[in-house]
This record gives sequence, structure tokens and C-alpha cells, in this order.
Amino acid sequence: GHFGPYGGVFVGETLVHALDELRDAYARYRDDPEFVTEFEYELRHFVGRPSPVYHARHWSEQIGGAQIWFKREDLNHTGAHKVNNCIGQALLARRMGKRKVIAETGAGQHGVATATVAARFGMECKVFMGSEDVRRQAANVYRMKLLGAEVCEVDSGSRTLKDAMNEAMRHWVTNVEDTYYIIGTVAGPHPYPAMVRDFQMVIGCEALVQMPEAAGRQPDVVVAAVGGGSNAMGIFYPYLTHDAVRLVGVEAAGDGLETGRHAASLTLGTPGVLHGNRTYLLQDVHGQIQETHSVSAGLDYPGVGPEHAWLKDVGRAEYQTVTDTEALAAFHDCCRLEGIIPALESSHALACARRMAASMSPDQIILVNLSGRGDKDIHTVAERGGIVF
Amino acid sequence: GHFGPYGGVFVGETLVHALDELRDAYARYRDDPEFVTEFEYELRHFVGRPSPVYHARHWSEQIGGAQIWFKREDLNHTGAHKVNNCIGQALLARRMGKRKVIAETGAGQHGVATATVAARFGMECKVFMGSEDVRRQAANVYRMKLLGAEVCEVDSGSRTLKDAMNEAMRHWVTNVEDTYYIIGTVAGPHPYPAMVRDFQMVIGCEALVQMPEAAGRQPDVVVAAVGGGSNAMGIFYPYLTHDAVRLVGVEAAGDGLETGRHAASLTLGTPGVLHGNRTYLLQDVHGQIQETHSVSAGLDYPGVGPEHAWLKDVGRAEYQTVTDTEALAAFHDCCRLEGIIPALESSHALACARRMAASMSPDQIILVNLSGRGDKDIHTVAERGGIVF
Amino acid sequence: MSAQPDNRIDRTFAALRAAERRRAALVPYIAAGDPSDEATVPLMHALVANGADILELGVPFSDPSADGPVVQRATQRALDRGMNLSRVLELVAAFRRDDQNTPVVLMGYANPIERMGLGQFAARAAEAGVDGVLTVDYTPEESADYTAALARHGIAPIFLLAPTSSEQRIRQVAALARGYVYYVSLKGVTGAGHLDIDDVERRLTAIREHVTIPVGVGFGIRDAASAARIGGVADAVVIGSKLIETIEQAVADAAPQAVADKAAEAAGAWLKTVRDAL
Amino acid sequence: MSAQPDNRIDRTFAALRAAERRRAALVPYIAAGDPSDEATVPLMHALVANGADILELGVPFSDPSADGPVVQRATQRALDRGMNLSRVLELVAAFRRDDQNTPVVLMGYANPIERMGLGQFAARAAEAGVDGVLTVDYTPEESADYTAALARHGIAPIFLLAPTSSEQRIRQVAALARGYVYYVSLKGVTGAGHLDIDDVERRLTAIREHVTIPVGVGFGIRDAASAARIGGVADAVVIGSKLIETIEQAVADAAPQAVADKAAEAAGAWLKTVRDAL
Repeated sequence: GHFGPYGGVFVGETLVHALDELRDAYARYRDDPEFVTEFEYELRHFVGRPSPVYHARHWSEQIGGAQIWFKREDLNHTGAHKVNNCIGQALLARRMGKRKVIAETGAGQHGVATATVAARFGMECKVFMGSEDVRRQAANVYRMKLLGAEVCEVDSGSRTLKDAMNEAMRHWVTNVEDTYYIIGTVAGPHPYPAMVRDFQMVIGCEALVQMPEAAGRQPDVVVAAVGGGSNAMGIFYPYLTHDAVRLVGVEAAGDGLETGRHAASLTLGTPGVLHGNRTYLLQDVHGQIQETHSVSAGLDYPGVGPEHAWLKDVGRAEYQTVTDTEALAAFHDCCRLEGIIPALESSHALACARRMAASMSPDQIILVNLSGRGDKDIHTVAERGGIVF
Repeated sequence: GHFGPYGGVFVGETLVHALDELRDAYARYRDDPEFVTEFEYELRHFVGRPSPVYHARHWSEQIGGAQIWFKREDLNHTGAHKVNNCIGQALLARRMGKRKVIAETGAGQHGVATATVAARFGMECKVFMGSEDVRRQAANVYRMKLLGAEVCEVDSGSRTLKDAMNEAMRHWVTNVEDTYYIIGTVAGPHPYPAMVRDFQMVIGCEALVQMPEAAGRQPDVVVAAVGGGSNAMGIFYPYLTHDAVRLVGVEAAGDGLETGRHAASLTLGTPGVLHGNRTYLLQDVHGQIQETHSVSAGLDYPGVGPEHAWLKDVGRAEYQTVTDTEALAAFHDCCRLEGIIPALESSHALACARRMAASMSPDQIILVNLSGRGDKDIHTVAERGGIVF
Repeated sequence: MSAQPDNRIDRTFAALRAAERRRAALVPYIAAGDPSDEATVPLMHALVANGADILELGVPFSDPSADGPVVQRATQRALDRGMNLSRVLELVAAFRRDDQNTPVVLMGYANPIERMGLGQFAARAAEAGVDGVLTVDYTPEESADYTAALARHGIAPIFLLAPTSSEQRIRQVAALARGYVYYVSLKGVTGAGHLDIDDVERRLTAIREHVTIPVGVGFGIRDAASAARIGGVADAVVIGSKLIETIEQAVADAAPQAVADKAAEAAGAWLKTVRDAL
Repeated sequence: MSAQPDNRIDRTFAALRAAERRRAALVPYIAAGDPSDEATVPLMHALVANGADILELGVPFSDPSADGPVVQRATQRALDRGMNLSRVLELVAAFRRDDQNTPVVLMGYANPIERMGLGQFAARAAEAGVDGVLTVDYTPEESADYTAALARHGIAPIFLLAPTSSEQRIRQVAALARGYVYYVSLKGVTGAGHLDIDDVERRLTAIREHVTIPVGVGFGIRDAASAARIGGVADAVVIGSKLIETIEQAVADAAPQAVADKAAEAAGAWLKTVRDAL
């Protein structure tokens, strides 16, 4: 359950048994042919996989450097990579005899993905969400309700993601016999980080096959945004053994690293323990977790998956940062030059790719994990531009 | 250019030359291997085709009759079948040397799809939209602008779709030398109805291959919603020669056929001439086109593609109707039981499938064209439920 | 088959050709029922009194996609007051009670005509005293039944030609058209476009290689001067949008009972300035 | 390795065991810095004066995911006023100036401790007079460095056990834990759960097969009666949420300068009722 010094199981004793159960179940089913077949069937028929790779020719030409390709996770059912993992965990929960799933959500994306798979598999679903987020993300709240999920408003603390996570954890402890907690990223106590990565690595496995077919060879660089880090681990993992491929994770620099208003845990954080694992954290001198900032709700997280922490330390992946402003510029480029509205999370990866491409040659290739579509973000972008609707 | 007595070219002389040009260009390129290859490449890498077929097992079990399958056009880039056609026409426009495209839009879906492909291919794009619709569909207006399109507000008449169409037509006449008009459905003057059908028939061609693979055989019934009718023609056309497969188009009965507030042109309309072709129309005794009503903006059209008119007359396809209330019930079923939020257009097809499935046997198969996702419709559904956000 | 010899349109053009000082026919367009049902017949008479040679009467249609904003506004106002094809025919009949000579041409869209039925429409139109019909969206290809029905009742089918019309197209129209042919700008919605008189003249020359009946021109005419320039090259000058705007302005603040008089007076006065310039 | 013989926790339990009338230890929990920094030490003394045998002092953490709403509110208030681990140690040292006997146990999360550094923390805690530490999210598997550091300074690592803890788990904890073991309900966030005394007794029996040090129980205790029932089966009774609520109510309308006194008075009075029932 460790990645070098990172990862592990840092939870109260009340959750240990549930995590043991989960670890055993996952070990049993991860290579079970029937499980794998069912997972792959759902990815194909429900999610719409494989997602294609796409040559952003127009944009690449404009930049005048490396060729930029996208891995189109935005085309997945529910609009992002999140659903891959939710399906895997829901199938596992079913095999474990759990008829109820819970999840926490900030902007609502993981909540919608969880509600979606719960509906698909006929499971009861509760999604914990801070009451402040409920107010700000009314459309996603309504989506979850349409999908039959109960949205549990959390009124404690700052009434946002962190409090929703705490509350989900509490609910899980109290109902652990019949309830499965679907964590949405490669964080949390073991086995979550490895399991979520495994469910997401279909992204990289597909790319490994698709890039030689579509582009003639593997990319020189693979770029992905990192909040918790599941889309990045999903595309990085199958490339880890391809030494010639540079792996670049992109953290949110928010208003700028120098302002303190950012979410760059790998770049400026220090190791610590949060949400069940040891990893890089943004924390103060007293070990209190700091508030983060990013225009992208999905990157607005003070920790990061422990495997990224390890990949950083051993140097197999490198981590760069992109400010809100740079991400928004890439967002607009992608809309106008490629006809794809990218998620603000993915826009961070795009901005980094643009920066790198400019100093590379036109026969080189950068593959960006376009982890999600940006329809969910257009209100945020509009607000930034002074537009209200 | 005719389907029996329907179709044809009913336009002012000022458009005749442009339509001749278009007809010739389409005749030249439709079977051109390079054109076909490029079209298919875009469908694969940009749109994300093939879209899967999906067994709605949960819902089928609950109904207890035929097995319902979905053709998942909701997974396409931009969220509906519309984009297939827009790509085909944009590629054609490029070959015709036209660097500008225009379109009209009501709820904004065809406008977004057109703006999307225009961005993709670096074309200038104007989308005509009634000022009343601009107000109601602010999010889609903003999407189009993000994609670089100019949204032209139309202040005449009822300030909705019809007026936007008139204005687009006028703009085309005035700028026909360098401008291509992307019509979004299987209506309009020849060659549009046949051409749009051809660009959409990838839906049915894929299903013909996928159903035997996934379900073991072809469906007994294919069901699709009909507004203008492009998603229905797209899935019907390849099945026309499969005599054993019943083809069912579903029109919007709105508040109920008896109320007069509906959009059932094939069911209650009479032949006439509108928007460049002869077809079934909802019109008064004086030949004025009537206002229509449907909870689904995409079905809220007083005409219908001329090929549907012909299929109805010759009996190869049958046309049923579904009320707003029935469509909404199917919408909610699909959300809650399958984890898929369907477009309200598609929900009409779903409701019809449910009705038919109930009296069929569990070893029979109904294939529904799930033409689009319903994220665009959740505000409408919420409003109906008395929820505002 | 040629139009019947006693068709008023043919007689009008013949008279103009035979006149000592040849001039183009003046063809004003108004929307039937605008500014009001009652105003239409007086307005028609006023136009004739002030020099109109032929009257074009717009038949309101709910979806006038070939019309510019001014004509659309006019036909929409008429529609809103309940105007329809049957009533237009009644208005023509009413006009005919006092005017047996001035040709009346209906201008509109196919659907109201089809709804009435081609045969019934042609019969009723002839009975009312209609002389020609210009149906914007009947292309020659789709016109066989339509022209046959009109011919049976001696009504001239009038067709459009545009700058983009091919020679083949001109021939096709030449074979079908009766009365006159209406040449429109490519900027071809009503009321739009700017006037390039040399270009118009070149086009008319090309058209006249095949079309033996008169050719009218109907765009870019905003005043007496432009009417005169067009009149120098065309057989007929059609005036629509500017006339409608004149009427609009005249009745803008009028009391209901004064509308018909004000419209007739203003339209007549303005038309006279055009006629005087021809 | 066993805890150093002079550990105050061991001495406290030894004294209770040796008493004529054996009773369970009373272990109140308060959050350091709540209701205020200045109130904490007086509050600790008041609790001791009213019968507390061991004091549990909560170390505020920004993400207290194992705490129920009452404890979370209390630690959040403390955080908002700037409480942190260093300051908690200073409070313990201040308490020790007047009380050399009552054991003090810190209860909190791993991250503030890791941030200070395990070695430094253990040294400073020992110097301040801390006797035991319960770190909620240090599982036995992840505790090697932590327990070694505490052991070097004679501080007892206190661990949790739950109804779902396996026999293997109980053995694992038995091998590591010093001072006492804290048995919590599966409804295991602080302040939650209802009391099934027979079930608790069965669990304690199973735990005691492997755990030789005292076993405390800390949930479902809302009043003197429930404390007495738990005290009948457990070696220690931990009381947290109800005590914090009592303090909250006492200081709700208090003037700032009166907060410390009101908190100490109310907490002491309530704790006395519990102690009297044991």
C-alpha cells in the first residue's frame, strides 16, 4: 500500500476493517476474468470507450512547434474521465454485497459520475456536498437528484469540499456494513490510490495502442493536469515503462505561486498525512492544511495522490504549474481553434503543452489528456469575463 | 430531388444557382474516396464515433416486455447527432471554396454544432437566432461565442426559430458567393434533405453492424424522434431494405393532439410547401403555418423532412406521437434506471419504446436512437417540476 | 401557347410601347391588408390615379423568407389583422368594380395557393380580375401544374431572374413566363441592394436574348432619380419597400378612421414624383 | 518494552485498582483552546478538582474527519483563535506547574505531529508533562517510528479498538499500546452512537484476552447513569461531546473576561455528577 514513503493507511480504527475488506475484495477481483470482462463491457457500451486520440492540427500550426494531440476523455459519458473509476468501484461494491454507495463532491462532477453509475446498477446513492457548494452548483445538484441520488448538504466548517469529505467519512464509519465509499481520485487510504489508478489506466492503455496507429509513434511527452491526480495517473501509468516518454503533471498555480493563492502541492508542498495517506500537502508551519485556490474546482485540493509524490521524488514524472490566466488562455484557444470546449482542469494541461510545444520541433508529439469537457465551466469563464447569465 | 411528391426545390431564383452549385459539389464529392476518408476520420477522432449500442437492461426488466437498446448518439462531441451532419457540410463547404458558414438555431444546439465545426476547420461562422431565444438560451449563446462564432440576434416577427431561419436565408441570398448555409435537418430544398440524411446515415450503418455483435441479431423495431427528422432518417435509412425491421418515428404531441398544442406534422398535418420543400405541414385553412408546441425545442417545428412524408405515405415507416407528459416520464425513467440523462427529443422516442415494449415479448428487441444528451434540458425539466435555479 | 391576347398586362405594355414617348411601366407593390383591410382598395385606386401602370399586391404568408424586413413587417401586419388569400381575391374583385383596365399581379408564396388548390385558386383569381401571379418559391422545375392551371384561366405566371441565372435558366423561364419577367438583384431579398445601372443593363441585354416579353427591375429604387435610371433600361420599374415605408410613416399617428385616406394620399403623392421622373 | 514504571497513567490506574472500592477512571475530553486559550488550564484544574482521573486534551486539526460535529466545532473554534500543537504543549506545561499527578493525554491527528517532527514532538511533549498520545489516524501498521519516538521519552502511545477489530488486530494493538486502550463504537465518530451495554461487555472480554493494560470506553455516555453503566464494565470512562456541549452552553452569553470562570464552573459541576455516580 505504499509508494516509497507515500501512501499507506492513516485512518481511525473504525475504518480499518472496511479497508481490509476492500483490499481483499479488490485483490480477488482485479484479475478475475468475469470482473474484467464486465468492467470492459461497461466502459465500451455505457461510457463509450475507447475515447479517440485527436490531432489538434490547427492549434499546433498556430504555435508552430510540436504536434499536440488530445486524448479525448471529454467524450466519455458524463463528460470526463471520472466515470471510468466510478464504474470499477460500483462493480466491486456489488460483488462485496454493498447496495449503497456514497461519495463526496465539490463542484459536483464526481457526485454526478457516482450518481450515474449508482442509477445504472440500481444502487442507493448519497452524495455529500457542502451547503455553500450546493448553492453554487445548483445544476449539478439537480442532475444528481434526477439520477435518483440523495444530496446530503453539509453545514459544518467552510461548507465546501473538505467538510463534505469529513462528513462522507463519518457516514461511512457509521454505515460501513452495507455502504461502499466511492473515492473519486488516486488519494485516500490504501487500496484506493492503486485501485483508482488501475481503473483509470485504461486511458493510457488505449493511448499506447492508438498513438502508433494514428500518429505513427508514441508521443515524446504526455501531459496531464493534477489535482488529486487520477486522470494523470490513468494516462501516465502504462507509459511508466516507456522511458523515452516524458511524463508531465500540471498543477494549478492559481493567482501565481508567489501569491500563496494556488494549489501546487507537489511544487510547493511538504510531505504530511491527510485523508488517509501520506503525500505532499499544502500546510502551514503547524501542520494545518491550507486553503487552496484555483479557477478550476477539480484542481482546488491541498493534497495529491501519493503515487505522484513518489514519481516526483524518483524523477520519473516532472511537475509544472500553470496559472489561472494561462489556463484560461488555453481554454479559449482550444474553443476557438479546435472546436472543443475543454474542462478548466484540462485547460491547465493544455497551457503547459502550449508552453512546451513552442520550443519543440514540428516532428515531435505532445499527448495531452483532455480529461473532461468544459460545459460545466462556462459560467466560471463567463464570470471571469464579466458576463453573467 | 424528390421523394414521391415530396421534396423538390421551392426557393426564389436568387438561391437557385447556389443550390445548383451545392448539388453538383455534393454529387461530385459524396463518393470521392478522399472526401469519404476525411469525413470518416473526423467522425472517429473529432466526434468520437462509433457511438456504442447499449442494452437498457434495468429499464427493460422493469417494463417486462421487449429488450430496449439505445444507440448512443448522446456520446458524440457536442452531445447529439447534429455534429455528424455539420462536419459533412463543413468539409463540403471547404471544397467549394467557401470560407464562411451560417446557420440558424432555436434552442441553440445546431448553432453550437455549427460553431464547433467552424472552429475546427477555421471558418468564419454566423449563427442567426431570434432575440427571444437569445435571452432564453444564454448558455448556448455564450458557448457559440466561446467557439468564435458571431451570434446574430433577429428582432423581427416572433423573434424565435422561424424568424432566424428567414434571416439566415436572407443573409445567404445576399452573400451567396462566399457563404455556405449549413442546414441542420433533413428539410430545406434539394439537395439538403438527401445530403443531410447521407451524413447522418452513419448512425444506422453502425447499428446494422453493432446489433448482431452485441445483441445477436437486428432489432425488431427501430424508434426515433422526429422534429425535422434527421436523427430518424439517419438510423432508418440503412434499415429501409431490412423489411423485417419496423421503423417508428415519434412526433411531439405536446399538450395532447386534441388540444391543438402539438408538433405532429405527419400525424395531423397536410402537404404543403415550406422552407424550400414540399412536405407535411401544420397549417391553417388559409395555408398559414401554425405555431407548434412541444416541451422539446428540437421537435417544435411545423414541418418535417420530405423523405419522412414519403415513408409515411408508402407505409415503410409508421409515425406515432408522444405527449410532453409521457416524454418527461420516460426522461425520468432513463435518468433513474439507466444513469443516462436523455435529451427531451430522445425522450419522445424512449416513451414510444416503453409503450411498445410493454406488449412485446422479452426476446424481442427495440432499438431507440438516443439522439442526444439532456444536460441542455435540465432547466426545462426543473421548471416543469416547479424548481428554479 | 401564349397569354390570351386580351390580358391586361400585355395590353398595358403594348400601349406603352405604342405611345409617342415610350417609357417604362410603373409597378408599385403594396401588401394586401396593410395598413388595413379597408385601406387597400382605396390605396390601389390612388396609386393608379398617380401613375401606376400595373399593381403588385402582396399576399401575406406566415414565413416570408424571401422578403426583406420592410415587406415582412407589412405582410405581418396584414396577417395579424386576419388577411388571407381568399380575402385578397375579394379585394381584387372590389378593385375591379371601379377599374377594369389596370393589371393586378399577386405576389406571394406557394403554400397558401396550394392550400386553396391550384385549380380553384386560378379560377377564383381569374374571376376576381387577377392578371398575373408571381409565386416566389415556385421554381420553373416545380411549376408544371401551376402554370397549366394559370394558363387555363388566362393568368400570366410571372417569374424571377437573378444575376446568377444561367443561360439555360433564362431559356427555361422564357419558355414559361407570361406578362413580364422580374429581374432581381442577387442581394435579392426585397428592399435590399444598391444600384449598379451598367451591370443591370448588361444583364438585361443577356436576358433579352431569350426573353421576348417585357423585363421589369425591382431593387435599389428609392426615389425618382433611381427610378428614372432603371426606367431607362428596363420595361418596368417595380417599387416596394420605399412605398411601404412612406405609407408606414403616413399612418403612424393616424386615428383609425383616417388611416385609409392618409395612406392613399401619401402613397399617391410619393408615387407621382416617381412617375413624373420616368 | 513496557512503559516506564513512573508513567502517571500507569500509576493512576494502579491506584484505582488498589483502592478499597474499585471504580473506573473518569477521563474527560476537552479541546485545547476552547472556549479560549486562557480558559484551558483553569478548566483542566476544575475537572481534576471535580473528579477527573486523566485528562484528554484535543489538539486542533484543520481536517478532523474522525470527529463528530460537537468536537469538530470545539476544535474549529480553537483553530480560529490560533491554537496549534506548540501552544497545546505550552498549556500542558502550564497545567503541570500546579498539578504533577494527573495524567494528560493528547488526542489528535498525525499531520501536526509530523510537521513538528516525531522526535521533536516526543521530546517537547515529555518535557511539557504529557503522559500519553492518541493519534487517531496512526494505525499500528504506520506507527513504528511514532511509537519508538514516544517510547524514547516515556510517553504512552494510546490506540483505538473497534467492534470490527479482528483478533489479529487486537493482538497487534496489545503489543504496541501503552497506558490504556480506547474502545470505540463502530458508529465511531466522537459523540455518536447509542449504548448497548451487554455488547460492550462482550467486546471488552474479547479484548482483554490479549490486552493486559486498562481498556477505556468512550461513546454513548451522556449522563451519570450511562457513565455508571459503562464504568461497571470498563476500566475508564471517557466523556467528550456532552462535556463540550455543557461548556458551550455555559459560555454562550458570557462576557469575554467571564468565559474561563463560567466554563470551569459548569464543566466541573457537571463532571461531579458523573463522578458521584461511578
